[in-house]
Amino acid sequence: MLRQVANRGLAVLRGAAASQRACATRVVSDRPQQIQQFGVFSREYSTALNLHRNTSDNNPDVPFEFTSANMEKVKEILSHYPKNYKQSGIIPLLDLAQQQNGGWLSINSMNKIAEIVGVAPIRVYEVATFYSMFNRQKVGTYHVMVCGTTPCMLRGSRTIEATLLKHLGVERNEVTKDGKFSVGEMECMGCCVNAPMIVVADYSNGVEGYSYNYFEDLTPERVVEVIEAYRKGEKPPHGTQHPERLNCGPAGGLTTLLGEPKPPPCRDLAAC
Amino acid sequence: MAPRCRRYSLPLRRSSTGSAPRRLASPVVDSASICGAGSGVAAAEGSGSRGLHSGVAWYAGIRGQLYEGKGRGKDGSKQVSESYKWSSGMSLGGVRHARTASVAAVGAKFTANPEDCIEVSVDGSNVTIAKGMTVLQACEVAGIDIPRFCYHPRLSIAGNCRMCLVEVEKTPKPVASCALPAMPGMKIKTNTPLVKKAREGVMEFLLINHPLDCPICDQGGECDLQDQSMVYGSDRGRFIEAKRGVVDKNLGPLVKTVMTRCIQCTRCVRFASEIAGVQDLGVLGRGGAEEIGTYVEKLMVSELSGNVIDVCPVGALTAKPSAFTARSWELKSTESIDVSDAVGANIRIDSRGPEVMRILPRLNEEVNEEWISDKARFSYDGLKRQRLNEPMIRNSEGQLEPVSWAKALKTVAEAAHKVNPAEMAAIAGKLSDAESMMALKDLMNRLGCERLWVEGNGENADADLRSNYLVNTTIAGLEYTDACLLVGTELRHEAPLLNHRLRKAVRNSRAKVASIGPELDLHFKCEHLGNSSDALLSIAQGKHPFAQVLSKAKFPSIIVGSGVLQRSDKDAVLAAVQSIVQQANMIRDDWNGYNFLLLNAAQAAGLDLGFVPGARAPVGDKSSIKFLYLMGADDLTPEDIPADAFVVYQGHHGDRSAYRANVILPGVAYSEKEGTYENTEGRTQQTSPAVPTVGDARDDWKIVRALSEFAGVTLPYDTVNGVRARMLAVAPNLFRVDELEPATPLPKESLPESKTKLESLPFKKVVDNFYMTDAISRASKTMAQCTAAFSSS
Amino acid sequence: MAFALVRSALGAIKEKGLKGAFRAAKEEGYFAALLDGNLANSKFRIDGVKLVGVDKAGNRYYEKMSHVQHGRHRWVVYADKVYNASAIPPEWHGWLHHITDHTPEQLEGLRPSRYGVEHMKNRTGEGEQYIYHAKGHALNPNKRDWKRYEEWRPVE
Amino acid sequence: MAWRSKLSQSLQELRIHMCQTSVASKATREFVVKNYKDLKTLNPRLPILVRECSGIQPRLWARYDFGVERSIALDGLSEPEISKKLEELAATAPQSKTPMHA
Amino acid sequence: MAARRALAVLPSSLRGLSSVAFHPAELQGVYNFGADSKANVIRAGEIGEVSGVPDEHLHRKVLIYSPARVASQQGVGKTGVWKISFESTQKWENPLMGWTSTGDPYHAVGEAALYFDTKEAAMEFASKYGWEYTIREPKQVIQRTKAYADNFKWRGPAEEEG
Repeated sequence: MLRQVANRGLAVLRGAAASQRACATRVVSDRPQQIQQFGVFSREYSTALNLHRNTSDNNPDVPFEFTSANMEKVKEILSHYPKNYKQSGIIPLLDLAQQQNGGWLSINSMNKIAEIVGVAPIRVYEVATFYSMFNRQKVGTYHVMVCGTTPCMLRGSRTIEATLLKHLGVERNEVTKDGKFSVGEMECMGCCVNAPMIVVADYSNGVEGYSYNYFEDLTPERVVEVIEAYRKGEKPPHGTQHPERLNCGPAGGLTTLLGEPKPPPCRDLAAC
Repeated sequence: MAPRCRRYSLPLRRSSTGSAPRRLASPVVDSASICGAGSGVAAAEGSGSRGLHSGVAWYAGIRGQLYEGKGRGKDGSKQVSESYKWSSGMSLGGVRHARTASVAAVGAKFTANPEDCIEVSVDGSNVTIAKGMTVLQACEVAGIDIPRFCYHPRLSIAGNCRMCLVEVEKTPKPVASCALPAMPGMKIKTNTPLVKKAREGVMEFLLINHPLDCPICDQGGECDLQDQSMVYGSDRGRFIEAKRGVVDKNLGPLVKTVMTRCIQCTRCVRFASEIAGVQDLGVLGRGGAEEIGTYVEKLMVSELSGNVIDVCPVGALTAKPSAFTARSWELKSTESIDVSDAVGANIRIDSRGPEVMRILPRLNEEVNEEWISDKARFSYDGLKRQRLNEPMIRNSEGQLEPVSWAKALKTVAEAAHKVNPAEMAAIAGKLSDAESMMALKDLMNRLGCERLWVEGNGENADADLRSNYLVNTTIAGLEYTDACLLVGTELRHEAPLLNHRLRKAVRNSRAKVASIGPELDLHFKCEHLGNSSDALLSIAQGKHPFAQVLSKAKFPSIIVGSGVLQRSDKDAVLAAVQSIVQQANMIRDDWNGYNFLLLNAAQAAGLDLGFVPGARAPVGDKSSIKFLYLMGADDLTPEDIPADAFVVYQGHHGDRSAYRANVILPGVAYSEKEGTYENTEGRTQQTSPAVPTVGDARDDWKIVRALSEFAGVTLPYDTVNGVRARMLAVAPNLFRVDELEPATPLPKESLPESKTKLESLPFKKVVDNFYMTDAISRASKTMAQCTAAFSSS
Repeated sequence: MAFALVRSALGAIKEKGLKGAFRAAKEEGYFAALLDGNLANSKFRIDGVKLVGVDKAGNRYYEKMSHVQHGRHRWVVYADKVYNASAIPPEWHGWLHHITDHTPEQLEGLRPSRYGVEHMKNRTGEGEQYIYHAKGHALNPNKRDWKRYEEWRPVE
Repeated sequence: MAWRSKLSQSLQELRIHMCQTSVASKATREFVVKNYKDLKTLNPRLPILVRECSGIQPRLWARYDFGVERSIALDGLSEPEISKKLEELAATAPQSKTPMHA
Repeated sequence: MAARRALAVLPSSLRGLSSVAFHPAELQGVYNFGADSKANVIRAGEIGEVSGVPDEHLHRKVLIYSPARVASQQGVGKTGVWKISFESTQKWENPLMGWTSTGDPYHAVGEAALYFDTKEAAMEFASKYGWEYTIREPKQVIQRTKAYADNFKWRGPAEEEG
């Protein structure tokens, strides 16, 4: 009994230590030494720190401006809301800024949005840190997110992720050397029928060419193919990757409901 | 019924049935007594100096002799109908026609019309509450204390800690009482097993990530989480996973953060955005990773930032200057008054032995609610530095050397007699109490000197009508204004608590505020109309668009800063202000929107006591002064003081003027004396001594009294009650402690016309550095750190 | 003491005769006790005595594991003639009082490195400078000032 | 009314105590409303301290040189009578006491 | 009666003090001052006089107040009591050990012991001992109606610019 407890405690400690190590190594290598030590504070279940640390590509001196085309979109977005409730547009604006900025939000992009909607910057930071879809660190041109929620996990999402990481030679949330790919984790995206699945956010063509595609029914081999296709600049067919499946229908044709279903028992209405 | 401001259902005027003079003493005194020379206090001496048994009898006696005895009953109702102006209807406590449910233990009170009340049942007993109150407030009115973390009476409701769960009949689950409006007939249960179990569950979750560091936590002993875990906490946890750790934030030299202790109640976030008006703090991240922070490295720049320490229910935010110095249970607390500005915030001085360990705010809805400025809270370490602790005389070599009291006083008396009374002057400092000013005024008058003034008021102050130099709207009343013009004042630096009230008005009722004067971010929307008297003139002439805003407003107000007193065209500025007041109809029976904001604690009492130059005093040219008595006055530059003048410095800190002094008489600081102060709205309040004074220092009025004996003009009082009796003969309102004696404005026809012409001068800053304004804060290391940290922003 | 011993020995001889008294003393182990004493053991090196160690002050620590009275198997011979029990450093104190069976050398690794001061024996009575004075005592050269405020001094 | 302009020659300070609302102080209030402007214009440097305190007896206080003070209760007096009393106070200024050292 | 007898043996100087009137108006109905026939009624200041308290402490100035809630805590459990404070500041750091010394025998009494349920009880106690008291009324909290829904309330249309 006592030994069980002790073992359990040790396992917890080991787990914590391991996650700390993982976090520490997750830190992008071009950060200064002083920043690296903060890596250990980040938690395994959080995508990033809830703090801003100046880096060479993300600091208040790196300017951010919406392009004129996007400025039109900003105006369009804000026209949905009353003039004194412009802060309702924070999320769409963050999304727009993220697309324009190559998949992540720099500190100045958030400040710019705060300025546009007329709130204090901290109100924008709150939103950006709350939603895991907003990346506050640099991501690859193709940001690959693996679903890690139960159905996908049961259908092998761990293997998919491991394959991806091994194939790209990166850790989770790390960007490949060529800057093309990064792998992250997402919560359930509602494709449990076709689990396991990934999402590829494509920032290669700015806001206009932005796509956010699901790839479902993956196998380790198929996921590598998808990635390689992206690397070549192709657009692999999104949706289910199962050769015999159409959308979310059953593979290889129907297995049930082959004939006219038996009608429910019903009393003779005419007799009433 | 009295007219009411509908929105808040507060009467704006005292109802006509109940405002007979509040105190009526029985005997009518023989009123023909013309007091002889030097016996202005003859009436007081009779009972006052009896001393020993005098307690209440003395008070009653004085009252009986000086307060009239007529006007009770039939007369009373008549006189009120003829009451010729506004009386302090805005004071929150003086509300009539309100059903107040007051509970001894809680002291919770509310105001509402009887028809706006509903009845709910709390634990089986019925209570009447105002419509729209929450279940938690209903319980509070019933005298039941509901545990809570996120709910704070002065902040918006967040409803995220879930500690205040109660059971309401016919609801399937326990409900968060802070967020649920009470409905008529609701049956609330607060002590059922279900409630206890629910709260225990919440507590267990809260304690999951809360560290067990109470023994080294500064909040230990006065921690809401600690106290509530005594009732709802378990002695062991079921959580075996690793606890989380959170990076501490740097919020500046005042607030220490230990963010791992944070339970995410978000009170500090709400305080920062709703009260302080600095949008710096936020809730970052989500789920288990949620934390409070600033995201970017940023100090919290607010004059009220220290209050987040009080607001925090755990030890996540504690006071940096008093970190690890004392535990709450070893402190002796003394309820006193803050003197760092003219608002007179109610404070509690916590001391250990002879040392002040910290200062906390004390509830007073009418003055400071529950907030105090950072200067009030943290400048106490200045009380321990640079203290004058023995009398000193400048010897023949020009060195100051310690001497006995007798010798020092004798030297001063001799020097005073060597000069012509016309060449004498006395200045009372910013922190002087009314008693010492009274004594000094009497002494100087008896010596023939009429040249007296209080620092900040200047030599030309007009002390005639109280309504001309007070915040007539009252501090609490400023919340109800809907258009306000600031003239020559940096409100945020001059009176942070008043700024907060005005901010409330802007937030709650979208009041429009405009400012003429030095530009400063007041942390709310304020239109800056430039810094010159031209803008003032154009409003006064009705040309400026803001003049329309003011005249359209229901409760317009104007706040004139005391920097105006330093201007050469002071009268013209005030005349322009008067015409704005006139045009916007600011002075009505139910509202007085004219406010003059004083800067220092001593100013109002000084003006009330007539601590101003007498009719035939020489004014202006300082070079003729041969004998200068400085009672804690440090604002004079050495150039202002003639080289051949004999300077007496009586004070508690070796500040600027002490270096110039010929004689130094050590006095006591506000934490060491029982002194009367009047705040800028005219409310009389008293400090209580919390700690002993240092060295050989003496009460200020006692020093003056002793000096009078050496000078051969012995003052006729030798107890503090004696001085107060004398004050009663000069400014009787200073006798009404904790009360506000409203000042009645005179109609414009009764005011003399100004002959000076308005010059096109900018309004000057009066507060260069908020953190260092007086001798105490200038001696404080904490305030020096604040200056260094916040000066850039 | 010695006189009392001689007197009781004479008394025994008188009572039991020389031979009887000698036999009784032997049976009761008196002679063994004489030899067993620390003094004799350490001064004359009778068999089985082991010098365990010498501390910094030169005090020598001995042990004899057989043929000793219980509880008397460890002892110290002080370096000083005028000795004082406080001369024993804490690390040897544990060994000497059977708190531990390890000598300080063996426990070296447990010694805290960041804090702790060198042992010093009690020097009371050895001179003025060794008298203890309370923190605020007038004779304490490092007399602590309890004044909780700092007075102003004119700086010309 | 010539005495009015000479007020600051005999007085150093004038204090008027009264209640904000009471009947007894009504005449004093009237006195202040009617005469303050005149008095102040004629004696711009004379502090005329109008001090209100609920329930207090109306009273006129005059302070002369060297801290000598006199006071007159005003209840029951009419406004012209108060004026008269003030004149009396101004007229009966005590013999200016020379400083003892001069 | 016992109190009377004890008083009789006091030196006349002390007894003389009792003739000084002490008539808190609030107590008029309760005590009949100066009526010797009602000897069992405790006269104001009488307890102090017979208790052998030194003269200088007989007529102490005290403050009767009800301590405010600590601003840093929300619970009201400690409020509502009335205390007698002697406003004693006769304290210093003992020069030998740095502990706090006091020259005031009442210092700890007021701090630790004198709690009352009501103001009247405190006043009665103080007057029995002949202390010269001042009363400071506690400040009350005012409950203002507020609602969770206020956070999401429509704040009205935008103000016109300009």
